[in-house]
Amino acid sequence: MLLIHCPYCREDREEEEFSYGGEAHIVRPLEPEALSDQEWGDYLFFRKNPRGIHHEMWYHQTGCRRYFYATRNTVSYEILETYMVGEKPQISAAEAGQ
Amino acid sequence: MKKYSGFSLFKNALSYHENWQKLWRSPKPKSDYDVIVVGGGGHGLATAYYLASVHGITNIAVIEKGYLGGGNTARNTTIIRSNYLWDEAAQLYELSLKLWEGLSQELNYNVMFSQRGVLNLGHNLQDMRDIERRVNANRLNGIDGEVVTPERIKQIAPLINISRDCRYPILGASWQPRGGTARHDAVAWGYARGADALGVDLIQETEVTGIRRKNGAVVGVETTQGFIGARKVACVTAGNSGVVAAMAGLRLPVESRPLQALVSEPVKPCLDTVVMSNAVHGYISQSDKGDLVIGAGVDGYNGYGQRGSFHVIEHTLQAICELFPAFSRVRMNRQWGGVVDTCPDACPIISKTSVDGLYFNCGWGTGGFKATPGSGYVFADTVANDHPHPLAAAFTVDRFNSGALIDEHGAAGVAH
Amino acid sequence: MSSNPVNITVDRPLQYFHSLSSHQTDSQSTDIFNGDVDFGLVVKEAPLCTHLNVRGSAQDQSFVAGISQLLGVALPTEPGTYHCNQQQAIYWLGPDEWMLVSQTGAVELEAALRKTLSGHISIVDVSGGQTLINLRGADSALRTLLKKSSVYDFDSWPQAKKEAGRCAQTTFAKATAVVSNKSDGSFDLIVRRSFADYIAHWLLDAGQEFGCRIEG
Amino acid sequence: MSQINRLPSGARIDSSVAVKFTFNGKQLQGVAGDTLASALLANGVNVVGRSFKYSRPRGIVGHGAEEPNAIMQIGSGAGTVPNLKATQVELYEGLEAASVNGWPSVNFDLMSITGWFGRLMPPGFYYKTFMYPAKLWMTYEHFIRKAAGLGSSPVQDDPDSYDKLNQHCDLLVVGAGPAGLMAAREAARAGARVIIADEQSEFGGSLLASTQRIDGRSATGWVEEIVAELNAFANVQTLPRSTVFGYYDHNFLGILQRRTDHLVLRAAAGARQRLHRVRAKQVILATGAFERPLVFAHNDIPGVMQASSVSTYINRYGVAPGNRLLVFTTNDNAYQTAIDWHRTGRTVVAVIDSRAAPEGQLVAAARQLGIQIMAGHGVIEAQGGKRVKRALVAPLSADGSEITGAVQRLGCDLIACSGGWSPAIHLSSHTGAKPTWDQNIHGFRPGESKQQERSVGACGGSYALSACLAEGAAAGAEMAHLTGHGDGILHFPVPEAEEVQEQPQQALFLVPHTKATSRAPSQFVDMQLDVSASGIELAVREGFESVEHIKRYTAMGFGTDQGKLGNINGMAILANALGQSIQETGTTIFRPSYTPTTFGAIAGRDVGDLFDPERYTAMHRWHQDQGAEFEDVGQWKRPWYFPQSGESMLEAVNRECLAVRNSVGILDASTLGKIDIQGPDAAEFITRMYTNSYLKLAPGKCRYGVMLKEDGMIFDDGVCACIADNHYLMFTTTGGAAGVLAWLELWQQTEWPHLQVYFTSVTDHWATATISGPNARKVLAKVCDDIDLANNAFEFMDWRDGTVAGVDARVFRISFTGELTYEINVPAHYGRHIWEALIAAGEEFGITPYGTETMHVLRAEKGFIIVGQDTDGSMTPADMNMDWVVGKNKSFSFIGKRSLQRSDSVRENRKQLVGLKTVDGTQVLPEGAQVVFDPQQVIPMSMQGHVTSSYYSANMGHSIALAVVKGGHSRLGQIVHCPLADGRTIAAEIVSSVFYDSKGERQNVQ
Repeated sequence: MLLIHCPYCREDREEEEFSYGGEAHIVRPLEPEALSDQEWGDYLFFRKNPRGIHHEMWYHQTGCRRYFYATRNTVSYEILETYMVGEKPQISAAEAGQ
Repeated sequence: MKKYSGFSLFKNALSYHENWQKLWRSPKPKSDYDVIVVGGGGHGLATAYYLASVHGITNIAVIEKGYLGGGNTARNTTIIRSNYLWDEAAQLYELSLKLWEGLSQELNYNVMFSQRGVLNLGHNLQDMRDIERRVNANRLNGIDGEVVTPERIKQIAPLINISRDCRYPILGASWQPRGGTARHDAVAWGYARGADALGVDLIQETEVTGIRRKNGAVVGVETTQGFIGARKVACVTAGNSGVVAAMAGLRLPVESRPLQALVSEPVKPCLDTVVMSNAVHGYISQSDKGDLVIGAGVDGYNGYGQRGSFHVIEHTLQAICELFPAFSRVRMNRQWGGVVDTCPDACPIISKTSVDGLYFNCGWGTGGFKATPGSGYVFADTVANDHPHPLAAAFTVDRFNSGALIDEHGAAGVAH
Repeated sequence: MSSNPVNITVDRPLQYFHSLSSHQTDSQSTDIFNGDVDFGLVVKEAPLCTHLNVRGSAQDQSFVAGISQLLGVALPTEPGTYHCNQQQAIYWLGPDEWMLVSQTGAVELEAALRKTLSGHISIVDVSGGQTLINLRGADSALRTLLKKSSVYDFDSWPQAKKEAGRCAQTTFAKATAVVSNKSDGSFDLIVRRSFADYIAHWLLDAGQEFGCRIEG
Repeated sequence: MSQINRLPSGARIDSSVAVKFTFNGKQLQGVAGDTLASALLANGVNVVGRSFKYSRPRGIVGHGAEEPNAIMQIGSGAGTVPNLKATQVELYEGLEAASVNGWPSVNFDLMSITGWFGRLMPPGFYYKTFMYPAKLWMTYEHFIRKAAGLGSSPVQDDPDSYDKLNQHCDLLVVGAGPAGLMAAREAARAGARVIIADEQSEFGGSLLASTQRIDGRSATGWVEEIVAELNAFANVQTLPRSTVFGYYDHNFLGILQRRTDHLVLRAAAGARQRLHRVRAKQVILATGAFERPLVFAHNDIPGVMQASSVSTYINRYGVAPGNRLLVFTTNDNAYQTAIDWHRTGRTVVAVIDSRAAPEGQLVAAARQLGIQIMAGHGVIEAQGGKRVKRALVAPLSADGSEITGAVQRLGCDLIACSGGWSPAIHLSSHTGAKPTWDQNIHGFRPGESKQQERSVGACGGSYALSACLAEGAAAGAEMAHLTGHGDGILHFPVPEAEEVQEQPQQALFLVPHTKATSRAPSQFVDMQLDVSASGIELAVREGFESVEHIKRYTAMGFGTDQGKLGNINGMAILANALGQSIQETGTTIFRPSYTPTTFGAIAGRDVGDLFDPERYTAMHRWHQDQGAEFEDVGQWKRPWYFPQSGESMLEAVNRECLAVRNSVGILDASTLGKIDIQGPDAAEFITRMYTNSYLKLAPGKCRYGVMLKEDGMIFDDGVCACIADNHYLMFTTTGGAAGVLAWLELWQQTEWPHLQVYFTSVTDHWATATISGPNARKVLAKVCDDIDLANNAFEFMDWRDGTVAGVDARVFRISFTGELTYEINVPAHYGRHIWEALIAAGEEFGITPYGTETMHVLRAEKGFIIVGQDTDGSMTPADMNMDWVVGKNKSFSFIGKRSLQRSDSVRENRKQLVGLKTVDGTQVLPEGAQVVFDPQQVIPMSMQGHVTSSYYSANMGHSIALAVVKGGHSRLGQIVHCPLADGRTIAAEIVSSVFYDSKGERQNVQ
């Protein structure tokens, strides 16, 4: 049961208030039509799914209705940071020794 | 392999059970195999068993990082059914169900496959449309099934609440009498014993740490016991498929999610079938030991922790108490979680890869246990012939590029 | 457009629950419940108010100042706070979103705001879609009720002042609510209209151990 | 039977208050303060149950959560509860208890399987047999199931209610023994918000049965004082009868509080149990330790008990559960039991100590009392039937592994055993902390913390009372400091407790027998599941090596006690059989629940009517008053149809359908999702989300749009209206509203934050009355005089502001029925007013309220799809014959567009939406019927599609259906077949999906 710090509400809030948004920082291709089926399929469905540090999106559904990002360890579930859209993570898999 | 029977039990009792044969050897790995199966769960062991028994390939190692059958095989709720919506899925699961029906005898190991039937409940009009559609498709695919009324449901599961007065009343269900449950550990142990007897090396407590390739083809695996050569490597590592794929530089369209389950304390027989509900989200059966075995939905986030969030358990038990108000005073004895590979279309990937000699069988989501025999059978065929088995042909990873998904979410909701 | 006419029946969301109550559990249970049953809870639905959802940039000084000047209440830019005066209260909902609950008519207020504010803003009348209800009672009963209903830690809030306090949009039973504390020790809830029956039912049920009454 | 084992006094009972209860139908009497177990022991009850597998008679072993045998069915009827441990059931007047196994009775059990027969049932025997003939398995299984299970589930609905509190605290202290009490007090004094919970009826833990003194006072006196102090703190919540059952991520813990179970079977009012969902900043685990049993032959005979339990029964409950006590120990602690027993005046036969030369302080005290001590000996077998009669005692080698001399028989009726202590590390294991074996305490200590927690006192491996007090105090101060309270330093003296000098214990996990383990009488490790030492060794012989395999093969630790007593001995026996250390072997992972937790309490208040919110429209009560039948659509209750008296559903729907086509009907459409969209980039944004363009949509105009997911499949649909420049109102499907709003926010916030646009849900704000039919305009005209309703002034797909029945309204001229339709939106407070006004205005036209079923029929006549019914997540707009809604020339590649070009999306032979007209028009195809081309083919048939919507159309005079059929758009006119489960095969012709008014002229009524 996660306790998630909402960077907009600036407090720790219970998991029940949020919904998960999947892998973060996937940028939509600017010219989808220029991509092959394979490249488009990669964008649509293929995810990093790491065992360890994961940058992911959360939606504060019953709170401030903001999407934001979290850096979370998918094994320990520890949330190392949360940050707003437009910001960069401070912690990456490499820095966390992974 | 010494055969098990009532007689062998009697004979061994005379000698105080001091002379039973080991279920499997505990071999040191050889330097080289024809096929290495990565992952010693039910699917991996079944793959090895059918490679040996059907395809005559016996120079095989199964490499397991923990103990045999210790992953999702040990953590699921043991439901077996084949009443899937789409032809491709239904035919694969039906092959599996047919194999289940003879599995104890095939393996000479009682996997306690218990055909006590499966009810999939409908709580709203769209549920009922979907149930009709699925049952009609099943029947035309040669799979048993019927749509039953609340009154018939009550006969099958007398403690269920069919009142029209509740929040989401039960409007009907699909009923597959041939579905049921099996003893999960026994499936892994039975396949392991069978494979071992055919010469397969079962290597436990050994983790694969890399997949060695040369000129675009696989040559073996790095393990915590050193390099082991192989002409073919078949990966069946549910929950960790993405991690293993990454060792070969591949990505998969899977996400690993926690999936939770729980059991009650043992109680006297009170539920003689499997009851599943997607709309209120819970499913339940009673084991031979008397435990009510209850499964929850997949947790909302990626996780390899074999733990999920408590509110999922709460929601599941709300659903169970709605369906069976009498169970409210029964108590939860144990809860746990597994890690499932979820695919975008809730169907598995049984596929060759861009690396020659490397194969993946993954993405079973919540539907893995019931598929164990069929999955092993078609995957063994695919690996042996380097060509998809006809029933596996629709499950290649290419479908995520072409768009030919087999969307079991759409009508079947959660495809447990 | 005409203003709201007379002789028109107006349904308040909790209307059908006004004057309903759940009775305090019988005297025998007082022992059972460690004597924490000694005061009733009162749920009171505020008369119809104007509810405007206001969006804009907290970084835009003209927006912040414009609202403050027009309403006589500073726009709360600190997360989870609200400011109020006699006429209205304005609640922080998100970094660029506020809920304005006012005694002024919706059409009038929206027009005034639109006149005052410029740039990328949004003002949406949601008066019909929600209602404000006040919960009062013994502190321990109130807090127990809130703990039953929401995962949020209301005990972490400092005592509200007359003109400002804390608020949080959060889960409330299986619905959502904007909860705020008031200087008199009571709490306000803003809930969605379609969930109002459910919330009323919930409050009566969860508040039963203290005796809970809904007033119009 | 009278209370033959009751002593004159006990610390926590009131002998003057008699409490009557029944056990297996027999009237018995206990006293206030008893547990069911202490009362049974007081009454001299030996056999309390039968074992799971072999039906062996079993007695009470322990005094708390660890009890494996005394499993009871409490009460009867709707309130009955299965599987409660007698040691945890507080006695109340009229309590009914019954053993869960044993037929016809526990004292005479026909199922009892002993000796030879039992030998046919080694671990895993069922995997090896019952296979032939295959068809008999279900019969075998029937009998296996009948024999299994403990108590019985109630069969009536639970009459009780449960609730939950969401708690937040700085510090949660689990366990109110000496360490926990001190921790809570220190943290409370520092000002931290503290919750302290203990599973027992009162705080004190082991101190409640202790004869030790603290600060010169009796232990119970000291407890009373500190509990009073804790209760006085405003920042402390004390929770007795509250079990912390699970420790979850991010310091979330579950506590089950039993509020009424100690008083009545069914709570008269209020919640029976309460679940506390606690989010704690810091956690102190002070859960104590379990005494380890000793594993010797027939150690399961009633009368073999835990030494500490015997002391507890004497000291706390005033019960001496026998007459002639033999103590068997590997450590000094159990000498206290001998001393306690001696004090009762009953006989201590001897203390059997496996150690060669015990010399501790308690040993000396016992010796002084004249108690016989047999050092270097062990009890190798208990004998007796339903009660211990004697023990076989033999000298042991120094390491306890071999018998070194002659066996003696010692008569006794009670054997109190102590094999040392095992810390209760369950909660720390829930967090994933890996326990570590400590050779000094011969037990597993909690592993390295994964959460903000610390174990103190006995559960951390510190058993001395003084150490527990000191550790608790220090941890309380320190953890309070971590949460911002106090300086972390102790400011109060730690109470002084007498130190007892002890000698090291001996590790003895399996007491040898004169026969090999495989041939010796069963030496039980896990009593509840009848797992013996020989069973573990057998599993190893069969090739199992992992502790998890052993657990699964033998079922060790799977019981309702979760192996609290047996596990460590089992691991050690396994390690020995494998020839490796206990640390190498490891332990199994403990999982929640620590003790079983009531389903109803976990479900809480969210059952029955409150299981899920019912969402109502503003007109809901009117519909109810009219006797509408309702349909669940998501959480909404929507009127399904409005039957008049005596009408069947079909009759009602036919009537409603005809009324709309012939005059006018009225529908409550309030549930449709509505999103207000404002901002300079609103049009651009909306155009990216829908398949068609909104860049040129003028104020006052509406447009129908389809939304795709990025995979190209239809996700939602609805009308979007331009309200003003940069201001739009988007309608979504009823079920899709929340999902669409989150979808819009996702793209705006994370992908295109530079697009200036805001979204606000207004679903609840607007109530919508839809009037539809040729007379719709006439009805509206009666209540609206400020909108020019003329056909060319207020055109199809226009909207207008106006006043309807005196209320500000927004009226849309859009149509889902094909008839002239006005959707009248007003703020929901006026919903019922407007509805009633329209009903009144329409009276002269016979205005007919209609529900979702009629809406479905009418739209199907027009071939309009319902997302989620005619689509299933695998349908593109082209599949739905809706290419017209896809903007081919939009400059931006709208969401989902690229996917429409994938090889599978452009494949021929995709399933496509068509109409089906049954050859026999009276036959209505069932929705969900499968479509085949050749009905004669053998199974498995080649299925070509399925029926998505199907109705009898009163307007057409025949049935109509929508279906998706492979290549359907090029198959018009072909006959297809639907083979049904009832044996019928219905033939139908593929026709256009538009059955009615294909030119769309009806809505142009002047």
